[in-house]
Amino acid sequence: LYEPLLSEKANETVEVDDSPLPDDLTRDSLSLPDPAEPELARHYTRLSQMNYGVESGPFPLGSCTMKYNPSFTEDVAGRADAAIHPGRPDSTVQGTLALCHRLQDYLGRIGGMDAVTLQPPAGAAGEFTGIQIAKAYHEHNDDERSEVVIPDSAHGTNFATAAMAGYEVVELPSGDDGRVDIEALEAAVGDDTAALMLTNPNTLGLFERDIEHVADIVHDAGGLLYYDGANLNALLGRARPGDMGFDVMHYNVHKTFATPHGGGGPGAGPVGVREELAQFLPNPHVRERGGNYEHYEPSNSIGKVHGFYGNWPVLLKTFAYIARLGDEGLRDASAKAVLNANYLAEQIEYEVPFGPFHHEFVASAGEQDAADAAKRMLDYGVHPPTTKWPEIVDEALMTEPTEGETKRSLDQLAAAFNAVAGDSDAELADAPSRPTAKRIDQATAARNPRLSWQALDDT
Amino acid sequence: LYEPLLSEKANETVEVDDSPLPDDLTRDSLSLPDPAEPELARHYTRLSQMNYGVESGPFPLGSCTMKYNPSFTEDVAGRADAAIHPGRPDSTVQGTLALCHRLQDYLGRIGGMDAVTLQPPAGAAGEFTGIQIAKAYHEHNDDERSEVVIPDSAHGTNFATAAMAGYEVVELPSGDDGRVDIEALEAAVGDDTAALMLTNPNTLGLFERDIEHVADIVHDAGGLLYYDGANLNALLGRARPGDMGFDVMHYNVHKTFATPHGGGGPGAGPVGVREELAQFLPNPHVRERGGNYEHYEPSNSIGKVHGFYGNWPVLLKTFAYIARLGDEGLRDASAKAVLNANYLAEQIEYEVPFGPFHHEFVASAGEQDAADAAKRMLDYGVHPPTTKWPEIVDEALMTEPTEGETKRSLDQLAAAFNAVAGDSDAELADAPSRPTAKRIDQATAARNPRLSWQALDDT
Amino acid sequence: MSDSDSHATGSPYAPQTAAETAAMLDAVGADDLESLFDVPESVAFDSEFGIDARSERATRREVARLLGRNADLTEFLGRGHYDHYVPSVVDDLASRSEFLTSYTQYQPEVAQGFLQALFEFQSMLVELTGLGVANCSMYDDATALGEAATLSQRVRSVSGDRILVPEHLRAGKRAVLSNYADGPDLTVESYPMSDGIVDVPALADDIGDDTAMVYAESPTVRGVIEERLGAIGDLTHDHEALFCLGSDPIALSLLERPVDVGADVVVGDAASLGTGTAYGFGLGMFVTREEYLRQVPGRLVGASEDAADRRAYTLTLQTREQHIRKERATSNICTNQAWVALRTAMHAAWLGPDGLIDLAKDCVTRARDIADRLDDIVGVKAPIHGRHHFREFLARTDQPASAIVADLAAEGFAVHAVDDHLVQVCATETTADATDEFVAAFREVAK
Amino acid sequence: MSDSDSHATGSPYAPQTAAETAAMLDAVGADDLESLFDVPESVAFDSEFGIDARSERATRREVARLLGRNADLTEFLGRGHYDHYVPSVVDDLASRSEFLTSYTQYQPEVAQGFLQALFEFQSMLVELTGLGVANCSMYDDATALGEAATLSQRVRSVSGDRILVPEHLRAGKRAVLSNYADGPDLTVESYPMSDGIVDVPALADDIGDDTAMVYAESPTVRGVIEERLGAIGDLTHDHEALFCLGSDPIALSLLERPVDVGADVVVGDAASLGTGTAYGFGLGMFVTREEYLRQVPGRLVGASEDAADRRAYTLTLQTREQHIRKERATSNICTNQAWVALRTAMHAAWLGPDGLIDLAKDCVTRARDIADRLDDIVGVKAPIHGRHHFREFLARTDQPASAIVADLAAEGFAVHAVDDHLVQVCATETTADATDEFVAAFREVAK
Repeated sequence: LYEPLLSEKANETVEVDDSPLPDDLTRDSLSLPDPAEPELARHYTRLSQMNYGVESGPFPLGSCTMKYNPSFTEDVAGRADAAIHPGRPDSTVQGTLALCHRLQDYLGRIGGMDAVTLQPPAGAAGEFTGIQIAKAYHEHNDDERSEVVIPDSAHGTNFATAAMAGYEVVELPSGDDGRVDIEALEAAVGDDTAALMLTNPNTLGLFERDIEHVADIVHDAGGLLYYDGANLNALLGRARPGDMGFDVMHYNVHKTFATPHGGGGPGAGPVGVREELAQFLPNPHVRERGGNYEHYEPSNSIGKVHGFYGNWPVLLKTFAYIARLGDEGLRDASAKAVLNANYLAEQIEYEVPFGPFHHEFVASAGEQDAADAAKRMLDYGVHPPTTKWPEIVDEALMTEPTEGETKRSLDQLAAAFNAVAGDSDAELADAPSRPTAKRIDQATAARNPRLSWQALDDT
Repeated sequence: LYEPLLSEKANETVEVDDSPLPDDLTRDSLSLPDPAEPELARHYTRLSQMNYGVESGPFPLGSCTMKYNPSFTEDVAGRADAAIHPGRPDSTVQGTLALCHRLQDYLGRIGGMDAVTLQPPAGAAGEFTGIQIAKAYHEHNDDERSEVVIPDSAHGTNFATAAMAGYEVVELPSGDDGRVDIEALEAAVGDDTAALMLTNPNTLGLFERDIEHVADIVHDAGGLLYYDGANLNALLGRARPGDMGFDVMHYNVHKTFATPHGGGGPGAGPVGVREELAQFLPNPHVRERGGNYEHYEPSNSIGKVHGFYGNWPVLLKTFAYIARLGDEGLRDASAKAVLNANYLAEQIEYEVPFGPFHHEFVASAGEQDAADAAKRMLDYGVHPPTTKWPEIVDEALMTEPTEGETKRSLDQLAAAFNAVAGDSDAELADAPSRPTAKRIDQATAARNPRLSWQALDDT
Repeated sequence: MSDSDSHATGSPYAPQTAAETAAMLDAVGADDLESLFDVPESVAFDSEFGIDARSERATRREVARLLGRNADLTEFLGRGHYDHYVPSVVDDLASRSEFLTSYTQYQPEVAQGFLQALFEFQSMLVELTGLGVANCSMYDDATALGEAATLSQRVRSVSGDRILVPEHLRAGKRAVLSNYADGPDLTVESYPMSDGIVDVPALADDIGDDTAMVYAESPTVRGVIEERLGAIGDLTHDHEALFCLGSDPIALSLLERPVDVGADVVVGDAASLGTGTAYGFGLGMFVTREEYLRQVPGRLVGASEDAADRRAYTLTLQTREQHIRKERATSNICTNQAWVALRTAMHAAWLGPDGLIDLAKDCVTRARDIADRLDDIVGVKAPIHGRHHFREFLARTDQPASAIVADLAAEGFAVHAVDDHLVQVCATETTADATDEFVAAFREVAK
Repeated sequence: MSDSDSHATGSPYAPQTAAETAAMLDAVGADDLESLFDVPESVAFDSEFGIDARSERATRREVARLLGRNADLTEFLGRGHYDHYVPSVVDDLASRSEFLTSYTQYQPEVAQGFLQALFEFQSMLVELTGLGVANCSMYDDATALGEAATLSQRVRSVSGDRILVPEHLRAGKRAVLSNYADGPDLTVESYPMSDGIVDVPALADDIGDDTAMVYAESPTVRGVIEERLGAIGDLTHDHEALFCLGSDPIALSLLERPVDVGADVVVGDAASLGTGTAYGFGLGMFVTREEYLRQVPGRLVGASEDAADRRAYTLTLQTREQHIRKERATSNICTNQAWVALRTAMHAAWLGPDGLIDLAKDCVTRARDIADRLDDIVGVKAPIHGRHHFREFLARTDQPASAIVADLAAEGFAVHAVDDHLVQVCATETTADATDEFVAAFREVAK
């Protein structure tokens, strides 16, 4: 059953009168929904029922690491003594600063980085922070550079971030094995190279085995190596970006450290750097002095990337997750994530052209349209994988089950894949039939944008 | 989609070894489900999706008052400083005692009673408490009585409670107008009458207009008048049991004061009494002495009806609801409950034989089987009313929308009623088709009881 | 109130706007709301309760203000109400409105979720006890014991009106039992204990063919693990009485199975799994032999099939219940503790058998360790019984128990005063981090 | 750990039992888990992080221990982050896992609920601003302002690289803007203010045809309601620059509509509806004219139809976004603050238009009242600007502001020190009950 818009259920127009302000500073009226709480509760309960989350079933979106979000971390983030204002003096928020300092330390250990800022409010904000740091580094060395090199299989944010920071993007074609093509890299990297942005394992789930060579090439040219942390869940306790030669990295806490993705956000994108780059970290940074904690401005800080201190509640959840799992749990999470991906790949009939992969794999839907195949998977009660990307695989089905699935649920997921693999194109084109909404016309939505209920009234 | 039993998903048998106890005091093994948290979360999420609550839609179960449960009362009940142990000295739980005292006072004002105990953990426990108080009262007066008089339209608990307390039940036939038949009452009441148990408005939603006469008859015979609070939501601020002549009453807090029913419980059934009966209240009772609060044992207490102090978290929610609404809100709740019932009755095609009713009405499904009609309503996306009861109405559809429904949702509910009224017997017999489960065979369940997964394995 | 939900409706949870109210009054042909009430003037209430309305925020603040008067104590308290750590996920899942705000499952087709959860709860109790039938909840252990007593009347082949209970029984529990025993004219009598456990020879002297039921506990209210349950069972059955055992699901995860000691009924409080300390809020468990099925009080969930031949669940054997059988019902219970049972099942599943057994072992060793540490204090003897304990134990103090309790409260701790020089101490994992401070404080106050 | 979830699995949230792991390894032909990692030995990590695992209970306790070091202060703080009472139902509904744990709505058929909620959020902002297009969130107001600056570059018909911002602007916000301005080589410059509001003649002197955007706020960081927004808009448009207005949804419920003063873009933080104090955690709103639709940063939800011709919602105009357009995207934003927006929409709906207007009025009168009371104190002048205020105001104190802050902290209150003898005080309904004590404490420390 469909749910009407709130405005269709209970809109009310209220005149603004008895204003404590002069009329010319005051609006005339306000027209908004006015449901009483029982109606409000039913509205959002119904909306929630039309939504699929991690607790609804398998959610194998490749590159998104939709792992189970431990319930207790919500309670941690909801603590009354965590609800503090950012305008308080350091001396009155020692608890918060102590926790931030511990989290900086935890993340540094996990990534092999010397200093970590918690300020970036999302992964892409972390990329921006990292690239601004790289830029500041080069400018500090009076070495202005104009290019950022990015493999064609990289996340779209890498390209957009480099452009946003004012860099030209040099796109690097992947090698036949799905990894960085060393010759192409050598050709692309030079005096203009500010940085190479890399994900490892890459979006095909493949470890860049030549990573040290790659690092040498970039470093020899005077560039920096940026690590996109999207796939870090593959490697916890097995390899660290800092040890591979990366200079800067961001962590995607909603992927690696199980903070919920919230239907699009909030996330957090802490950034780790080598010692030499710590002077460029955003302002403020947290340090410890004789058992007390304080904010300070790094000597050559890039400034700020968030109005205050970043997405604090998300950072609290991150801290709680890491403190709960510890070394042992984090290592196990990666091992089981990789096991699950390998097991699932083994069970499905679609071809998986590249390997050995880690926490995710990219299957090919072959003759089928991957997007249609995904819609059809909805009819089998599971969430489909990411589709049609990376483009290096035809009709890509980019699949990441995470460590959170049991063998039983992986078998069910494989059954859904295999059922779809056997379905006809017509069945795929008609899909989905199971969810409340049938196939949604996205072309019309873009051609005739109606982005508010006001716009619906207009048409 | 169906959800397997936890035992079918993840059962594990664990041997008990390394016990700190001698072997002869220790069991050998334990075989129970062992889901990890992600699987647990999905299991219960899925189960919840197969369940209908007040936030799922209209829930017009007559006599059950399924009103909206304000979300904030859950936060109130979950407070850390409310999580205290019953074994603490009074001096260390002054907050809890103060709140209990305030709630006793609130309930006394609302019911027109002089003293209120919070101890009974449910409405039926309240009835038992009230009847035991009546018994104690008579015994205290050396006036042993053997009968409790109950109208035929009363809740089943009234009969069971009287029997449980050792009384004979005298069933009183309803008059033609659906109310107490005064002649029948006069015939039934006598020297053996310990009490008359009455609901007002009664289960047909009708106010017992002769209540003062009824009270006189019972009191003149030396009996007490017991008020079953199930329908108090009809009268808040309009009439009080104490003013009508009732001597003892219970409050159904999950009905009148919006504590959630929890799929069967917990409830709370505070009992109010006239001054003269306060000496018989359960032990302990809370009183105030110079700004401090203390437990004490009423002089002729009936003893205890709960191991400790009753269902404290439920009482907290009750307190919060009353304190939020106050006089004005409570009055409005009853007015809107009565308005909603009258409006809904007006919109439906089924006949409503008795009136004027208040917060609920009993329609007749006429030629249809009321239970089948109810199943069919599920196909229209709403919860059906209570069926086939009270028996005074043929094929009863006992309907109580509560104050929580909008006009819009009442119109939808009426549309569902009217659609069913027009459906054929065959359509009714095949219903429901919409919920996950189709019509469930209750006869077989009773004939071949399988009450555990162990029993499933056996068959 | 600026922080309130000031909709154009009458009260926060009644959604009708003034315009809707007018339209609805019009539809029913009424002039105003008051005219809908058919209340004779002589009994009409024309005054006020004198209860102020408050915003949601102000209401929460008022509760906070009141509860702020509770002292902040670390509780080493037990005696029937126990605090174990409840994982967040239990709150999170149990609070889903589809569970929390649903009704008793009279329409099973839209209540399969709760029914299945209760079926699973029943099954867990069947495994823990080895008995065949668990109902899906009573109010608490005291009322479950009361129901067991009335069951003994209904199922026993020979007449008898004596209910024998141990000398060491919480007074509150016994008082409830007495009320339940009052209607059917049963007599509740105590039998003696010896150094913390049942004095079986003395019980043998007390018991007779007029004994309807013998009740024993393990662990006892003093935390002692009963050592001779099998002998008590045999003795009871020799007299054709019902053997009712009191325990709890955590203890049952480790202790010998009730079925193996001859228990006919197992009662107890199961809320310590799934619900933390809540001022005595309980969950009565009631498990019995299959042969007594049709005399069981309370609700039972059974498996069946739906019209599509798929497994489905439903309340069953409702002809035992008050809404069908009225005065001939097995009990008057209607509203029970279903939601508390849901939480218990969730917590048990979260722990799993490994976790349950570990938790139970911890209850034994933790009590032992703390008793040892207290016993080292001059002026303290702990435990007073040379027995195995579960969670709690009695300590004899040279100082008056009332002084110990008061002085410990001043230090931020709570223990029970049981007798003039007897205190009772209970410890679980929730007080683990405070143990050192507690022992140190005890050392000071015991001087 | 007895309080842990000691399943036979490797870690709490990885559910594979040892037997399942073995079976799966077997299925993939691997000897052990380590052999699945294709990591060259030279970069393999063979050490440990040195992070201890903890039970859930112990983790919560550790967080409690750390946060216990925060002082317990009643905060009269604002300057861009505000505390309003959030009703419980918002937490309850937003925490439903179907919302909380879902992903960006790339498969709209199973994400209709969140999409509709975001569509409703967008619609509310459209009503509040009068502008045609709202995206479904940026990180916070500072980053939204940064995005507005880059938008001005993309949509302006003539070239220009100067972004003019008010002298009274929070430093943190300006610092973020500077970072966003860095890539496209924009210059951020301040224009002067006069007694708390924009000095329009001075702005007229500063502005030029090389001005890409003028930013103004109402209320300002000092809580002053700007009185000449229309004039600022006209002046800005005279130079074909974009007029960007900073505000918040509560203020917009009462103040003149942005569209009526010529605003081209409205930014601000909307988290004060739906999310209480959270150390600066924000929700960037971004609303602009329909003509700039295809240059909007971030996600947009649009209405469409499904194959059954029923209304349905979907992310739309994704060709603006990084995952399609890569380096030619309108922004690099991917993960946003969708769940915070969901909460804001819920809170706004709970309040309704009446409640929002009342709340906004209260922000005006409450600030006025407290300022009046502080102004009565010897040694205090409040507010320093003779203007209308919203929630907060500046006060001049004879005592050094740092001393006022420190002395108030000792009394349990927090205010801002803004300059040597300037403090800023912010008040909402959440501090209402502490106002008397606060004023009394202020009187003491201002001596």
